[in-house]
Amino acid sequence: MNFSDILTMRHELMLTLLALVILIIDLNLHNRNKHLIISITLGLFFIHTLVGFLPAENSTLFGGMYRTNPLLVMMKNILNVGVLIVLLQSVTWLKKEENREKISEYFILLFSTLIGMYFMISSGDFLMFYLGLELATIPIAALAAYTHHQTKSAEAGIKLLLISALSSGILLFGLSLIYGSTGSIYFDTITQLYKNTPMQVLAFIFFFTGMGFKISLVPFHLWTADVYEGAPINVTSYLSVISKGAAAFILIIVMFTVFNTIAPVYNNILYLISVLTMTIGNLFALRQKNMKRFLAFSSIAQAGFILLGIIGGNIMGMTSVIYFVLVYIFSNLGAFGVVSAISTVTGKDSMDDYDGLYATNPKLSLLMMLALFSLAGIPPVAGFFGKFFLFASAASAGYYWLVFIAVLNATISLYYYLLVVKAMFINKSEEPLAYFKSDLATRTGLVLSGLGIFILGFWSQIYELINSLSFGIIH
Amino acid sequence: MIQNIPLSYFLTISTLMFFLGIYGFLTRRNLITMLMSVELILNSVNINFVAFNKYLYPQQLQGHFFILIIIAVAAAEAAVAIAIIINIYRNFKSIDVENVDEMKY
Amino acid sequence: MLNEVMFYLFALVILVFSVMTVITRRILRAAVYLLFVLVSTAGLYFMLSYNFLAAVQLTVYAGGIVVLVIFSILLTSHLSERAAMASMKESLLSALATVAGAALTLMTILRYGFTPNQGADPHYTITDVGTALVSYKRDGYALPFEVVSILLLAAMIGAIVVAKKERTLKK
Amino acid sequence: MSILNLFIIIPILTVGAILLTRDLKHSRLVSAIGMGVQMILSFVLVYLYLTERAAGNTATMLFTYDALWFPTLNIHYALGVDGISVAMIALTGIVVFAGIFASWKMTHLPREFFISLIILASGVFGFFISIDLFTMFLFYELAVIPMYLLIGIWGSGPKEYSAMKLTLMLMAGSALLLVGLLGIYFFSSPDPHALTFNLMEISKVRIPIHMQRFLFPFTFVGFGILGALFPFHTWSPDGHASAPTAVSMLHAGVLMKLGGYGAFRVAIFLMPEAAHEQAWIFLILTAISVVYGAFSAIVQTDLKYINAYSSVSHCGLVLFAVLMMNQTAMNGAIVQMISHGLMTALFFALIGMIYGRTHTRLINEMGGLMKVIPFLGVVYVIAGLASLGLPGFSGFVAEMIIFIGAFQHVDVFHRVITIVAASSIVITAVYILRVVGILLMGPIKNDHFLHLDDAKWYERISTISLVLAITAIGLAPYWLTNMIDYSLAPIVEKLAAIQLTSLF
Amino acid sequence: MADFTYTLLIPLIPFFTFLLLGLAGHKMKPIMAGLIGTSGLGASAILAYSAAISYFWTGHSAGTPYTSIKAFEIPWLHLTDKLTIHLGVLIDPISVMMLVVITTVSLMVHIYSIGYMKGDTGFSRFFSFLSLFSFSMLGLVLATNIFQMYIFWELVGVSSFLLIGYYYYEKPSAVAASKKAFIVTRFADLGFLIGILMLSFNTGTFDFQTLTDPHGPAIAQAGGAAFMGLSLLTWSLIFIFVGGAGKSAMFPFHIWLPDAMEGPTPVSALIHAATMVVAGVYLVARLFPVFALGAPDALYVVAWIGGFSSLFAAVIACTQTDIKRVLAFSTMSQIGYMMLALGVSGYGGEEGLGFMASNFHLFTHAMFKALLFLGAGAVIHAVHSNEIGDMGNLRKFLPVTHITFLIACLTIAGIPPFSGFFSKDEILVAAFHSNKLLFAIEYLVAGLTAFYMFRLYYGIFWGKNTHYHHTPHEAPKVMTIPLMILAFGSVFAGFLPFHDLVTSDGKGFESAIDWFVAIPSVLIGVVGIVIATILYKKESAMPDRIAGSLKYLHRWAHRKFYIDEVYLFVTRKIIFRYISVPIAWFDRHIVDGTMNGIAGMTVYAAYAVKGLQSGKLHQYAFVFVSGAVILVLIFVYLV
Repeated sequence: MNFSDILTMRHELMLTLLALVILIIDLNLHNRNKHLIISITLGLFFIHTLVGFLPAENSTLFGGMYRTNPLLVMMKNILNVGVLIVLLQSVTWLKKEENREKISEYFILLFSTLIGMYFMISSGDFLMFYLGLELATIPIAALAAYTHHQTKSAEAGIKLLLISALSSGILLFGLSLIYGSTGSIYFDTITQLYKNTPMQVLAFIFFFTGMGFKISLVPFHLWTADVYEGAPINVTSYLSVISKGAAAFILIIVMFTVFNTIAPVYNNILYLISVLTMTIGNLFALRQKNMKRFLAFSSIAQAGFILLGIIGGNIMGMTSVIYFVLVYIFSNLGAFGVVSAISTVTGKDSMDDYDGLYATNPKLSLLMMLALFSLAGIPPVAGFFGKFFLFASAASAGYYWLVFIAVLNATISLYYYLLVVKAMFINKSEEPLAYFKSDLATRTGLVLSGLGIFILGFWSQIYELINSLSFGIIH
Repeated sequence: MIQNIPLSYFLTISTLMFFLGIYGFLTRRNLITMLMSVELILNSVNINFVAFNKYLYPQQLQGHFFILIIIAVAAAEAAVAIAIIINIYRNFKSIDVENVDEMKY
Repeated sequence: MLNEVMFYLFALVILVFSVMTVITRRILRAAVYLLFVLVSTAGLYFMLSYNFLAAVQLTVYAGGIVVLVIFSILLTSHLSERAAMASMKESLLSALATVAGAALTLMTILRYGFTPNQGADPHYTITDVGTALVSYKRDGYALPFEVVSILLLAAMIGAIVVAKKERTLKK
Repeated sequence: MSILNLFIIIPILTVGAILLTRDLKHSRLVSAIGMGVQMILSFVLVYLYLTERAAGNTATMLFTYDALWFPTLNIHYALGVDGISVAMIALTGIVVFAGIFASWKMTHLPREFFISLIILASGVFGFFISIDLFTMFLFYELAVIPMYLLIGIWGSGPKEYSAMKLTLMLMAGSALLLVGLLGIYFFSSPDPHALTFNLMEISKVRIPIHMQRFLFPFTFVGFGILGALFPFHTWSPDGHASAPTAVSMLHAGVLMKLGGYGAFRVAIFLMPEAAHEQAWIFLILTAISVVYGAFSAIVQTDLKYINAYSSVSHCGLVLFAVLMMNQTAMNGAIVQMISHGLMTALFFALIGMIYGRTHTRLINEMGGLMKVIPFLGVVYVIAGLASLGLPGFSGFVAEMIIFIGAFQHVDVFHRVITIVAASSIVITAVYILRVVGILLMGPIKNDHFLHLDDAKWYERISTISLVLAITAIGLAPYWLTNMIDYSLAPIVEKLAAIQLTSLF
Repeated sequence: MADFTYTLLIPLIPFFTFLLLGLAGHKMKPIMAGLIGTSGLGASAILAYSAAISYFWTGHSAGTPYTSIKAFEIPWLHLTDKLTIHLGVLIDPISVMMLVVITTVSLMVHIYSIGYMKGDTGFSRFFSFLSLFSFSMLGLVLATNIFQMYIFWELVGVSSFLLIGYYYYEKPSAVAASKKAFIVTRFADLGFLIGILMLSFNTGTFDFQTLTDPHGPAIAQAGGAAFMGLSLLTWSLIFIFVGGAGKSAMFPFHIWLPDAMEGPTPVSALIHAATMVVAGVYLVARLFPVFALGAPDALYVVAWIGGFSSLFAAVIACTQTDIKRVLAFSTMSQIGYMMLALGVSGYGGEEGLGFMASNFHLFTHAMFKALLFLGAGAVIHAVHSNEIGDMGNLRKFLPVTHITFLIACLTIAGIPPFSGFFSKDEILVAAFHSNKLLFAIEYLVAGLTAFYMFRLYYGIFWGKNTHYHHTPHEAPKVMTIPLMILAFGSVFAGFLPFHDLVTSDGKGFESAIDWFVAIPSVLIGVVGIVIATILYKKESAMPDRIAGSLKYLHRWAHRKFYIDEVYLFVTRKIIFRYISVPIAWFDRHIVDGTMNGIAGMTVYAAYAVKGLQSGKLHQYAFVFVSGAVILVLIFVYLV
C-alpha cells in the first residue's frame, strides 16, 4: 500500500474526507451561519467531481476486495455529476428555516450513501458489495425521514428501511448459498465455479431479489412510490436517479462479471421481470396525479427498460445501459428539478397545479417538456438515443418480441408524459401558479440537466467512450 | 466435535429460521416486531455462513468475517430503524403498520 | 456425544423460540424469545469453535440490539398491550408463501451435493482473527472493517437526524 | 459539404431566429423567409439533380454526405438523394411554404406555433434526405411529435383527444417500425462486425428469408400506420379534424407521405422476398382502404372529415401501388404521394380559410359560397377536380400510372384488385361533387355569409402556389416521372431478380 | 401529303382563350370576353375548314384511300417499356369531319351566346368555359391514342359539368343535374378505363394506328374465349363501349342527359346535342376496325344498345312537355341511330356502309340538332319558359326562328331533300341488310321522331293563342344569323359525298339511295307529321284523350320509365344508406372503437391493479416474498 493506491481510491477517500470536513465545520459554526455549509459543500463537491475525472488505470487493492478501472471510474463520475445537480437543486430547500439545523447532516448522509455506491461499484467481493449496499441504503432511510413535521416523511423512512432490511436479508441468504457452493466471496473465484445447478439458480434468484429491490423491479417495487412521495423531493430525486442509476451499474457489473456462466437462466428471468416491470410501472403511472408518485412509477418503468440492455449480455448491452443511465440521470433530474423548484417555492406537487404553467413559467415548462420527452425517448433529445441503443442491444441478442413489448410500453409511457405536457401547455387554468424566479443554484442545476438532455444524444463521443471502456471490462 | 452432525442439519435449521423470520415479517403488524423478524432472518443467514465456513471451507475465514460485518450492519440498521420508529410513534401515536399507510395507490 | 446433545438442544431452542417470537402477541416477550434464539445461535458458534464470533454475537446482538429493541418497546408500547396480528386470511396466505418457499428452498439446498472439505481444519486463535481483520491482502478484512465504521457513523448521524427534536418548529 | 445539409441547417437557423422575435408579425415574417428559402432550395436541388443526371452521373444517390456518427454501431449521419427523394423534397418545400402563409393570422402563441411547425417540417426534410436508417428513424419521430402540441394547443374541437390519439397511434407505429429496423440492422451483413444502417449497403445484402418474413410485417405496418393503412387509419379523421389549418396541410400533405415513402424505401426495398410473399395480404388491406375511405367520405358532413377520409383513400392507393412492385405502379405511387400531398394541402388550406370565415365546417350549414368568396370557391373546385382525378391536374396522372402499372401484373388477382381500387374514382367523384354542390353552389343559407371577404393576399399566395404545382405536374408529368423512373430502375431490378412465387 | 402540323393550333387557340378569359375574364368588359372567345373559335374554325379542304380535296390525289396521318406527337407520360402516353394530332377522315362539326357548331354557339347571354353575370366565365369545352372536344377528336382520348374525354365531361352547374350555380336543380351528369358519365368512364387497361394489357399499345391496323398485332391476337365465352378483346371493347355509352347517353346511362338541360341552352346545343354526346359514337368509330374485325360480338352489343336506346328515347320524347327535354330525348334517339349504324356495319367497302352512315348522320345531326336547340333557345329567350304549355302561336312573333325550326324538324323527320333524309336512309339501308328486327325498330322510331318533333313544332309555333305578359319578340341578329347558317347546313349537308370521304377503310365506295327503303321511311315520317298536325296544330282535347287511353304506357313514358327512380334507389338507398352509412358507422364504432377500446382497456387495467399499491408495508412485503418464491418455482422447477 503506497501513495498511488490512495490516488486509486480517490473517490472514496475524498468523499469520506469531505463528509468529515463538513462535520467538523458544522460543529464549529454558529447557528446563524449554518447556511455557509451549503456553499462550502457545493464548492468542495464540485472540486471532488472534477478530480474524479483524472485519468485512472486498472488496479486492484486489498487482495481483490477493491478494484477499479476506467469504466468504474466513469460510472462514479457519472454519479458525481448527477449528485452535483441534485445538490444544486436542493439549495433552496435546504435554506428553508425548518431545515436549517440539519444542513450538514443532509450532506453527510447523502455522501455516505454515495460512498456506499462507490464501494459497491468497486467491490471485488460480496462482502464489500453487501457493505456498500447497506451503506447506500440505511442513510437514505434516514434522509427519507428527514422532514419531521410530515408524517409522510417518517412513513417513507420506515417503509424504505424495513423493506430494504427484508430484501437484504433475502439477498444475504442467497449470498450465503453462493458462498456455500463456491467457497469464496471473491468475484473472480465465484465466476469460475458458478454453474447452472438448481441450487445456484435459487441462490441467484435470492440475490437478484435484493437487486430488484434496489432498482425497483416488479414485484419488488412496491415501496418505491410511497417512499418517493413521502421523502423530501430532493431526496426522492436522489433516490430515483442516483441510487437507481448506481444500482443499475452494479447489477450490470455483477451480471456480467459474476454470473455470466448462468446467463441463459438469468436472461429468462430478466425477460419476465422486464416485461412485468415496464407494464406494471406504466399501468400505475397512468393515473397518478401527484407528480412525485408519477415520476416514481415512470422510473419503475424505466428500470424495466434497463433490463433490456442487460439481457443482451454483450458489450453493446453494457454500453447502452451505462449510456442510458447517464441520459436517464439528466432527464429525470430535469423533471425532478422542475418539480422540486415548484414544490419548494409553492408547495404544490399535483398535476392539476401544473395547468397553464407555460403561460406563467415558460422556461420551466419547456425544460419539463424536454425532460419528459427524453424520458419517453423522443428525438432529438438524448432519451431517444438511450432507448434506441437499449433496444438495439436487446435485439442484437434476438429478443425482438421483447423489444416490441418495450417499445409499446414506451408508447404507453408517452401517453402519461404527454398528460403533463398537456397540463402545462394546453389546459387552461383559473389560477395558474404564479411566476417565480428560482435562485442561482436551482437554475444552474436546471440548466445543467437541460444541457445534458440536449447534448448527450448528439455527442456520440460519449457513447463511444463508454463503449471503449466497456470493452475492457468484459474481455 | 461435529462429525456426527451433518451440514444439512445446520442448513435445515437456518432455512426454517429464515422463513419463520419472513413469516413474522409478513404477519406482524408492529413495526418493532417486524424489525425483530428481520433479525431472525439475518441470524439464519449467519448460521448458514458459519456452517459453510466450518464444514466446507475452513481454510479461510470468509464466512466468519462476513458474519461479523452482518452483525455490525444489523446494529446500524436497528439503530436507524428504531429512530424512525420512534419518530413515527411521535407522528402517528402508534407503531402499528396498519396505520402507516397514508400514501397509497 | 455431548456435542450432539448440545447441538440438538440449541437447534430445538432456536426453532421453538423463533416460532414463539413470530407468533406471540406480547411484544416484550417476543423480544425475550428473540434473545433466546440469538444466544442459542451463539452457542452454535461456540460449538463450531468460532469463539470470537460467538462473543460478538452475544455482545452486539444479544447485548446491543436486543436491548435497543427492548428500550424502544418500552418507549412505544404499554406492557399490557397485545400486539396486533394479521387477519386469518393474511396469515394463511403468508404461511402458504413461506411454507412453499421453505419447502422449495430446503428441497433445493438439501439436494445439492456440497463439496466436502478436503483439507485440514486449522484452528484459529483470536490472534489469527485479529490479523485477518486488519490485513489488506487476500482474505484480509481491513477495508470492510474501515467501511463499517463509516456505516456506523452514518447510521448514528442518521438516527440523530431522525430522532432529534426540532427547536425551530417548537417556536 | 453537401447541399443537403442546408435542409437541416436552415430550419435550425429559422427556429433560432424565431426565438429572437417578439411578436406575430416578426415571427411569421421570419418563418416565411426561412421556409421560402427552403422551398427555393428544394427547387434548386431539383435543378441540380437534373443537371447532375444530364451530366451523366449514374450514382444511385447524389449529393451524398456521410459522417460517421456512432462508430461502434456504424451509425452514420448519411445523406443522399435520388430522383424519388428529390421529388418528395420539392413537395415538402411547397407545402410547408404554403402552410406558413395559411397560418398568417395565428394570433395565439405565434412563435411557438411556427417553431413547432418548422420542427415538424425539418423532421420531414430530414427523413427524405437520409439514407441511414437510424437518422431516418430519428427524423421520422421528430416529425411526429410536434403534432401533439400543434393539435393540442392550436387545434379545435376535441383537440386533446385527437392529439393524443394521433400521437399514440403513430408512436405505436414507430414501435413496430423500430423492431423492423433493428432486425434489418442485425441482418444487414453476414459479418457481425460490419453491420450497417446504410440503406444502400443493406440493399446489396440478402436478409435471410425467415427474418424477412418476420420483419416485413413490422416494418410495413409500422410505416403503414402513418400511411393510413386500414385498419390503423383512425387517427387520421380525428387528427385532421382537430388540427389547425397549416398542421392538417403538413400532416396530410407531407407527413403521411413518410409512411408511403418508408414502406417502399425500407420495407419493400430491403425485404423483397417477404414483400412478394406477403403482398397479397396488404394489397387486400390497401384496396379496402381505397374503397372504404371513399365510401366513408360520402356520408361525412364535416369538411375536414371528408378530406381526411379522402386522404385515407388516396394514401391507400399509394401503398396499394407500392405493393404492386413493378416500376410503373411504384412510379405512380410516388407521383400519387406528391399529387395527394399538394391536393390535400390545398384542400386543408381552403377548409381552414372557409372555416375562418364561416366558423363552421359542417357542409349542411353552408351553401352558395361561390357567390361571396369566388376566389376560394374557384380554388376549391379546382382542388376538388384535381382530387377526383381530372386530367390536367396531378391526381389524374398519378392514378393513371398506378392503374396501368398495376394492371400490367401477370396474375389475375392483381388485375382484379386493381379494378376494385380503380372503382374508387367514381366514389371520389361522388363525394367531391357532393361537397362542391352543397358548399359552393345553391342558395346562400346564412345572411352572415353575405359579408364574407374573399381571400387575402397571403391566402392567395398559399393556395396559388399549391395550384400551380398541381397543374404543373398535371400538364407536364414527363420530367417528374422520368426523374423518378431513373431512380426506380435499380430498385425494381432488385425486386425483379427475385423468384416470383405468388399465391394466386 | 400536306403538312398538317398547324392543326395543332385548332385545339390550342381555344385553350389559350380559355386561360385568358379564365384568369383575366372578370376584369374585362363582357362583350370583350365574348369577342375574344368567338374570334378564337373563329380562327380555329378557319383552320379546321382549311384542314378539311386540304385533307379531302386539295391535298389528296383522287382515287387513293384516305390514310391517317399523325400530324404531331409528343410523349407526355412514360409508363412501361411498351406503353407511353403521347399527346398528338391524328388526322384522318373522321377526325377531320369532327373538326368541322365541332368548330362550326361551336362557332355558331359562341356567336349566338353573345346575344343569348347578354347582361348575364358571369358572361366572361361562360365564354371561358365554352373555350375550355371546345379545346377538350377538339383534343378528343384529334387524339392519336386511346389514352389521349380518355384524357380529353374526362376534360369534356368536366367542361360539361362546369357549363351545366357552375354557370347556374345558384339554381339547385342545375347543380344537381351537373352532379348527376358528371357522376353517371364518370361511372361509365370507369368502364372505359377498365377497357383501356385490358386493351393495353393485351395489345401493349394505346396507339390508334397500331390498334386499328387490320393486320396489326391487336386484331391478330383477338381470338380465344377468356370469360363467359367472349374473348378478352371483346370484353375490353365492351368496357370501352360502356364509356362511350355513358357519354352518348345510351340506355341505361342516359339519365343525365335530360337533366343536363338545366344548363344554358347554347350549352345544350353545343354539348348535349351536337358534339360531346356523339363522342361515344366517335369512340366506336375510331376503334371500328378493332370492333369489326376483332370482336364482332362487341359490335353486336353496340347495335342493340343503340337500337333499343333510339326506340326508348323516342317513346319518351313523345310525352315530354319541356321543349328542351323533348330535344334531349330526341338526341338520345338519334345517337342510338348512329350507334346502331355502327353496330350493323362491317369493315371495308360496301360492308362499311353503316360506318359511313353513322358518321354521316353524326354530321347532319350536329347541324340540325344544334339548330333545333338554338331555335328552342330563341323561343325560351322570348317567353322565358321551357314548357310547351306556356307557348303557342309564336310563329308571328318569331318568324326567323319559326322557319329555321321548321327546316330542322323536317330534316330530322327525314323528309327529302333535307340532309337528315340522306343520312338516315343510309342507316336504314345498313340495318336492313344486317338485321331485320333492328330495321323494323328504326322504322318505327323514324315515325315517332317525325311525330314528336312536329308535336313540338306545333306546340310552340301554332296551337293555342297564349297570352304573354310581354309581347315575345324575335331574337337579335346575333342569334338569328347562326340559326340561318345552321339551317343552311341542315338543308344542304346531305349532298356531301360522304361515301367517298368517310369510310371504314379509307376507300370510297359507291352508294346510292335505296328507294326500296327510303320511300317507306319517308312515308312513315310523313304519317308521323300528319298525326302530329291533326293532334296539335289546333288546340284540341284529343291528345289528352289519347294519352288517357294509353294510361300506363303514357304515364310510364312520361316518367321516363322510372329509370331515374331506379338510379335514385340504387344511389340513395343502397349506396348511401346501405353501404356508406354502415361503413362510416363501422369505421367510427368498430375500427376506431377497437383502438379506443385498447386505450380504454389499458386505463381500466390501470385502475384494476390499483389495489396492489395498498400503502401497507406488510402487503408490499408479501408481494415481495411471493414474487421471489414464484421466481424460484418457475426458474428452478418449471423451466
